[in-house]
Amino acid sequence: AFAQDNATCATAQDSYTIGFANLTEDIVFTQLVRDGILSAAEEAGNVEVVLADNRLDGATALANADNFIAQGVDGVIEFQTDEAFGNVIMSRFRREGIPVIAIDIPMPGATFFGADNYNAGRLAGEALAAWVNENWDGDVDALLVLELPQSGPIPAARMQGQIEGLQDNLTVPVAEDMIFLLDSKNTQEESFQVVSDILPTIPDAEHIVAVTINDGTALGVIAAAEAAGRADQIMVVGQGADPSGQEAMLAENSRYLGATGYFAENYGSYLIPAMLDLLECRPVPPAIYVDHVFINKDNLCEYYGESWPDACPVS
Amino acid sequence: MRSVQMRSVQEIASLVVMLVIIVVVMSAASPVFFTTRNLENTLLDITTVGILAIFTTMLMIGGGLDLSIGSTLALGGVIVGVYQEAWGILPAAGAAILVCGLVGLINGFLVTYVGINPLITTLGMLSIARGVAFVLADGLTIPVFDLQGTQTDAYTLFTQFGEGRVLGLDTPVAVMLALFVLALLVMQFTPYGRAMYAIGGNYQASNLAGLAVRRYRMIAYMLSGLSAGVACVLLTSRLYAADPRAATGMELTVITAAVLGGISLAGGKGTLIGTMLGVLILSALMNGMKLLSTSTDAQNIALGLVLLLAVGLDQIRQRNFNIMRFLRSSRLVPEVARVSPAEGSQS
Amino acid sequence: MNTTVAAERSRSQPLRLAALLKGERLTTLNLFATFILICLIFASQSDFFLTLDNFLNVGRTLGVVGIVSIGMTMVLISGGVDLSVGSVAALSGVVTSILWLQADVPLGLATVIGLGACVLVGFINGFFVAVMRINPLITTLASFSIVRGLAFVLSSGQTNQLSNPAFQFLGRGDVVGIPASLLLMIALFAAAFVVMHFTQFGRNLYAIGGSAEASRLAGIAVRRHLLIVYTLSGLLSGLAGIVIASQLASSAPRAAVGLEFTVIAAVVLGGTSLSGGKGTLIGTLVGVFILRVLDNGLVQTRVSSFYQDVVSGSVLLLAVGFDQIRQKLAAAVKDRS
Amino acid sequence: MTAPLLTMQHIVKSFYGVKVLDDVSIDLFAGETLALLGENGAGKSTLIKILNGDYRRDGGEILIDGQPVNIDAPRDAENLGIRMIYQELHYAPELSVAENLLLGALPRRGGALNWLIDWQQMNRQAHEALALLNVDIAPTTKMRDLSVVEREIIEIVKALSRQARIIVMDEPTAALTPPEVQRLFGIIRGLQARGVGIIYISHRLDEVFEIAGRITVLRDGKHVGTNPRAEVTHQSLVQMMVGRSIEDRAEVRAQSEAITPGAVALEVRGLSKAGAFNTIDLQVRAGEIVGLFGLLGAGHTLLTQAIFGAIKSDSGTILVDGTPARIASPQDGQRAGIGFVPLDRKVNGLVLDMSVRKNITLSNWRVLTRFGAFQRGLEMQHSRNWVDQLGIRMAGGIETHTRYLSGGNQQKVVLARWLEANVRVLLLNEPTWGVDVGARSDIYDQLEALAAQGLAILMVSSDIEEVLSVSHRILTIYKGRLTGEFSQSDATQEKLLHAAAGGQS
Ligand SMILES: Nc1ncnc2c1ncn2[C@@H]1O[C@H](COP(=O)(O)OP(=O)(O)OP(=O)(O)O)[C@@H](O)[C@H]1O
Ligand SMILES: Nc1ncnc2c1ncn2[C@@H]1O[C@H](COP(=O)(O)OP(=O)(O)OP(=O)(O)O)[C@@H](O)[C@H]1O
Ligand SMILES: [Mg+2]
Ligand SMILES: [Mg+2]
Repeated sequence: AFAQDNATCATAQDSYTIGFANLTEDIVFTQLVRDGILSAAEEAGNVEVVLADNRLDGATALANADNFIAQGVDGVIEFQTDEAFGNVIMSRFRREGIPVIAIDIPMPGATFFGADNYNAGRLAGEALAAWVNENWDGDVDALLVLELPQSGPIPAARMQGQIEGLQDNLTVPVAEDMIFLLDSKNTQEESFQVVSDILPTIPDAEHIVAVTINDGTALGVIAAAEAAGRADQIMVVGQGADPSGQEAMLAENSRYLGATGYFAENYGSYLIPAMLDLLECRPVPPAIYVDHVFINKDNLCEYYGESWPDACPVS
Repeated sequence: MRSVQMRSVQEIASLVVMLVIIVVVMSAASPVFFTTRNLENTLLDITTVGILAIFTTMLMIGGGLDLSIGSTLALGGVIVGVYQEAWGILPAAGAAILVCGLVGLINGFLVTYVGINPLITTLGMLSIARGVAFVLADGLTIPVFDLQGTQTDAYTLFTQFGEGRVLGLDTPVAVMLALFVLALLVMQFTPYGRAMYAIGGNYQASNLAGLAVRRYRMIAYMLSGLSAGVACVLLTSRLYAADPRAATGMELTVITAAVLGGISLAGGKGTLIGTMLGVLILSALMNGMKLLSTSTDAQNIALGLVLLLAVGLDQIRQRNFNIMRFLRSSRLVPEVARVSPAEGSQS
Repeated sequence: MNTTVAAERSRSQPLRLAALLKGERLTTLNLFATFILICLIFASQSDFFLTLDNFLNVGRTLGVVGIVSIGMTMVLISGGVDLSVGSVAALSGVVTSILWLQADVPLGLATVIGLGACVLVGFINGFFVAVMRINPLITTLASFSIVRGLAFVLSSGQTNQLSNPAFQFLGRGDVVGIPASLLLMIALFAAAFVVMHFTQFGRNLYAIGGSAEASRLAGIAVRRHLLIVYTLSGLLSGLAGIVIASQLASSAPRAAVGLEFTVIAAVVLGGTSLSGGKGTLIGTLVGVFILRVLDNGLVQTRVSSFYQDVVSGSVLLLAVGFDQIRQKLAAAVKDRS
Repeated sequence: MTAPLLTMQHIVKSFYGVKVLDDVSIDLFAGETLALLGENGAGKSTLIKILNGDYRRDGGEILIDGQPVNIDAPRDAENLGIRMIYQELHYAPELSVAENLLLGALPRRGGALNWLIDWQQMNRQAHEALALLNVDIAPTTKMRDLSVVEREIIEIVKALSRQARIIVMDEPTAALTPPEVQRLFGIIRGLQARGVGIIYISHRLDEVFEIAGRITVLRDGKHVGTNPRAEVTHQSLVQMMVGRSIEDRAEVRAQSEAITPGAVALEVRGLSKAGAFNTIDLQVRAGEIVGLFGLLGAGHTLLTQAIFGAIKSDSGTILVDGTPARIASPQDGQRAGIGFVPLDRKVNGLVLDMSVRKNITLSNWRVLTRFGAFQRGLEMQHSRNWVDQLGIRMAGGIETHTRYLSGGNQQKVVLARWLEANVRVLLLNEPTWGVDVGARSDIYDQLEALAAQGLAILMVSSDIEEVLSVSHRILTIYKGRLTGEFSQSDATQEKLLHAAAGGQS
């Protein structure tokens, strides 16, 4: 069964042009996705990638879609900001018979690829709960939730997963009024600032945990705790496991327990072949999920060994 | 003087030249650039910025400034989204336009009657409107469809704002052009336009000439808000969704286009044609760079450079900046001997 | 010799009241009252607001906006504006970390070069404004865009770790219990205060902002003054960028996004005029405190971040609007005298 | 014979290809006052701005003590001991009077570095400088809080207080009353005695005759001639400047006495504003020109502003044509049929970057529009009419921006605007500030003619000659109260000054 409703299957060509519209070019996660796609395309040999930046904006995504069509792309990998825009964007591609793979945000009629954000979140929450149960006897005084409320449902699902993963597995769930929802605005500084602001209000809390929207935000939390002299009272998990997060996990006495790995850099190696399958009429499942793994300093070498030659002796 | 009339013609001419250069370069670099399809897309894509730019230009000519248009637009969209079921889609759209107008009116009131600086007023409003949009939408993007299937006709009509065609043009493009022509006529031929130039040119003198300066200014702010309302309806209809994040930072794009087109921040100067050329130059540049898969960073850098280049060349053309004079006066070029400073001859 | 005699003679009692009502000193006083009021409100809502811990926290997180606002105050007084401060702050961190991590430049030297890059950007801003006579808003809007782009290009968009205890001292360390960045900020404020109020250079800036023409005709080297002011603003923004990097022990090209608006809001809140020639550093300092405490209190009282935008926008409008109305009243009192 | 203190030789200057100075040469000896005369736009200010390094000359040479010098910027002129009193005011509004006086050269103290400002010294120096002209303004007052006239005085004090070899005064007396002018002349004589050379520009010929040793006349950017004072007469100077002779005011006055004023057009009853003026009662009849004369700060300017609605008054009634008018804003004033020609035409009167046509029609759009749009032809016709009637002259026709008009013509544009707005009452503030003899005579003729057509005119002026020669009736004001009323035939300089200084008439 083909995932594409309408896509008339192109007769096999020597080479293809594939459009990739990125969520934003501003953050590490999406930069890794882009780089992964580019290198996978190079590997495939017969694929040329046309790039666009959706700038976290629906109107821009729509304009980029129109642009792709004008450029006569054969297929599109669409990473955009909200399901609500899916219909209108897909209607364009459907009219042209262009096959689409949607990253992270499902779009009607597109093959879905990506994170299962909720479950990815859960992984981190569960790992954090396990650590707390083991090291702090399951006792948590405060939970800091560094969310990104302006950026819509993807981050929201990640956060919800983390919170529920934690709460469901703690011996004693954190009391509702000791859960602090903080807006990280997706920057390390803002995360530093809000956590700095909240710490004085929980002077007696000795066991503080934080779940965060990405590595940068997690690092902001740790920096704030360090600056307030309360680093040993906090433990943080995050989402992404990008290089800066990995470096932080490896540090001695790290307060960064780990992060759910999205392997953004590997997206390309799934996406490009899948797109070729679509274009050349091979069967493709309607949804491809990334296998998430909670990355911490114990298993880091297994996944990212070559990035950290000092920490990971070649076995 | 003859030279004065020439100035604005020259200014427009140099913008046209700039646009042509960009178009030629981009067409050479990308085969897609100069295709009907791409040009149509680009035109559709600039409608939001274009509509906002028209009214921003009128406001700026009158000596005002509005940083809150992007937020206001988002707020309007959210109102459409949130109240589409309760009020019906068309009344909700009407309400959105009114609310945007009201936001503009409040800006105008604070600037003209309370006397708060426009930058601060609209900066505060930028924050407030965006915040309210997020609160109303609860941070979510709201689909704008006929979910219940009870107002099919109304939704069909609503959809036409964004997707329909009028006189062979996409409706948003047609609306933008219509507003542009209307604004052009207003600025050239009506007392309102004349008042904007007069007030921006010399507020005090206009007041003493008996013009209702405050009322005119307030209207300009209100129109700026209303234009955000119109733009938000077109956009929401086109996207089938309302996003509290919409148009973030768009005020800067709009002001950049206006300034590129020769609008003075001090008011009293500039033309709508210049602004539109500014919008076209920016979008041709951005669209071309997109087609060439240029990174966002490079696009930002190019944007800044083009802005500086345009304004800098204009300065040099007007001989406000003379390199020889600069070198001489910065003592980098030798000069005739000086007489030693005079001894004071007065106690 | 007694210069006040004439003043006494020509100024009647109500006039003096009007002068008091109208004065900048009162704007600052007013602002200070606003600050106290905000503090009282938050203190009544949160038991932790008035704790030493929180004071130190506020002090620690004040530096970035504070340092940049010094330069911005001077730029605004000289009749200009600098929108590029946020981008420049990001640049200093990025350049420093790149040099240190990728080119093996010693961290101290890397920091100096990072600051040097910001000084250069400031100088270029100044060149375009003062020498090419391009509107400062346009100039710095352009460099805002260009420099942010450069920061991304140089860093390839990556966040870089800068874990080095000496480097982190500036952002996190303290001297006899007082945060180092706060001390730095206060020292800079004090220095700038002396410059603005007690030196020819500072008074010239007021004159230039008040009337560039009058200043030029009085033989003041307007161009040089503007060059220096923008360069200084670049340097201070760069320094703020270093404080950020030091606090976070990392540098990111996205650092300090939107900083320009926060800083301008603080400075204008402090009574500095956007049309130049008017303003005080004391006012700016209070403005910086108000904005920081507002954020701090809103987070502590657990107001949702969507409402935070609404509240801070409203406070800005109320504070400035109230001051406007007060000045109008003062003018009315003067008229009645 | 010693070389002249200053020589400017063969100076040439063009703006946008239009030659405004064409081979002009002047010299100035130590201890003399050289008057520079010429119509508006003759190039006087341009010449001295070149001397001050403010404009760059296209050709020619400047020599001081016979040696060529390079003046590229005002700073260079400053270093050479050249001081300017500009026609336009330039000041930093938020700084104190003292700081403005010593702008760019504040006294300093503080050890080896010497970079702290010595405030005491500064205020002392400022105080001394102010005392020089007997000016009663505290050095610590902010410039912003002074009136326009006070600012003008500070501008003069500024130039006088600095060590100078050459002082250039571009219409310094425009804002001054006769006693103040005399004080200024006293200072000028003192400076001459010390060997300072002075270039004096004025449109008031009586002043020129009083103070100047030699007189240079420019016309259309060309040097017409330089003569010792003794060798010229009033008539011959005017002839040199304007190229025609100007009728004697006295004759005009004799004719106009025949006019009998009509009904009361403007009546002011008990108008008060605290600190400005007190229970003012006055009437102006249709066809009448009433002069309002007062010294600095007497309240006459504020009074006209209050009548027009530009400022609020505390109490009192204003009647136009016998009907009470509620006037709280300039719009109200205009609607009531009052026109207002403000003090500073460039700042308050004109939109400088708009055409003559648009400035003329600025206050009266209703009759020019149909269906909300301007009737281009009609507007053109209306504005042309006034250009012809008032003799407004400009190089580029009616679409010229008013920025490029000479002062006199700018003033006529402001007049034309109110006439186009069809007002019943015209309030004039210093209608001939900075206006040359020819244009001034034109303006007087126009005022006479307008009055003859039934306009009521209330004119504030500090030029006592003007008040005496133009008004049918004269009111004096002192400290906010009217102190005297004189018919045209009664009034003399002495009586007016006496009443305006508070003495009972
Ligand atoms: N900056 C300028 N740009 C263009 N034209 C100028 C400029 N300055 C002066 N002019 C023109 O040069 C001519 C001479 O002007 P100037 O100001 O020297 O006259 P003036 O003799 O001082 O007249 P007034 O008695 O009115 O002061 C005028 O035609 C004026 O319009
Ligand atoms: N009522 C009208 N009917 C037809 N054409 C008109 C009318 N009014 C103006 N125009 C034309 O519009 C153009 C611009 O008009 P307008 O004179 O108002 O502006 P402008 O020439 O730019 O003036 P300025 O230089 O003072 O700003 C002119 O070419 C004129 O011929
Ligand atoms: Mg002149
Ligand atoms: Mg002159």
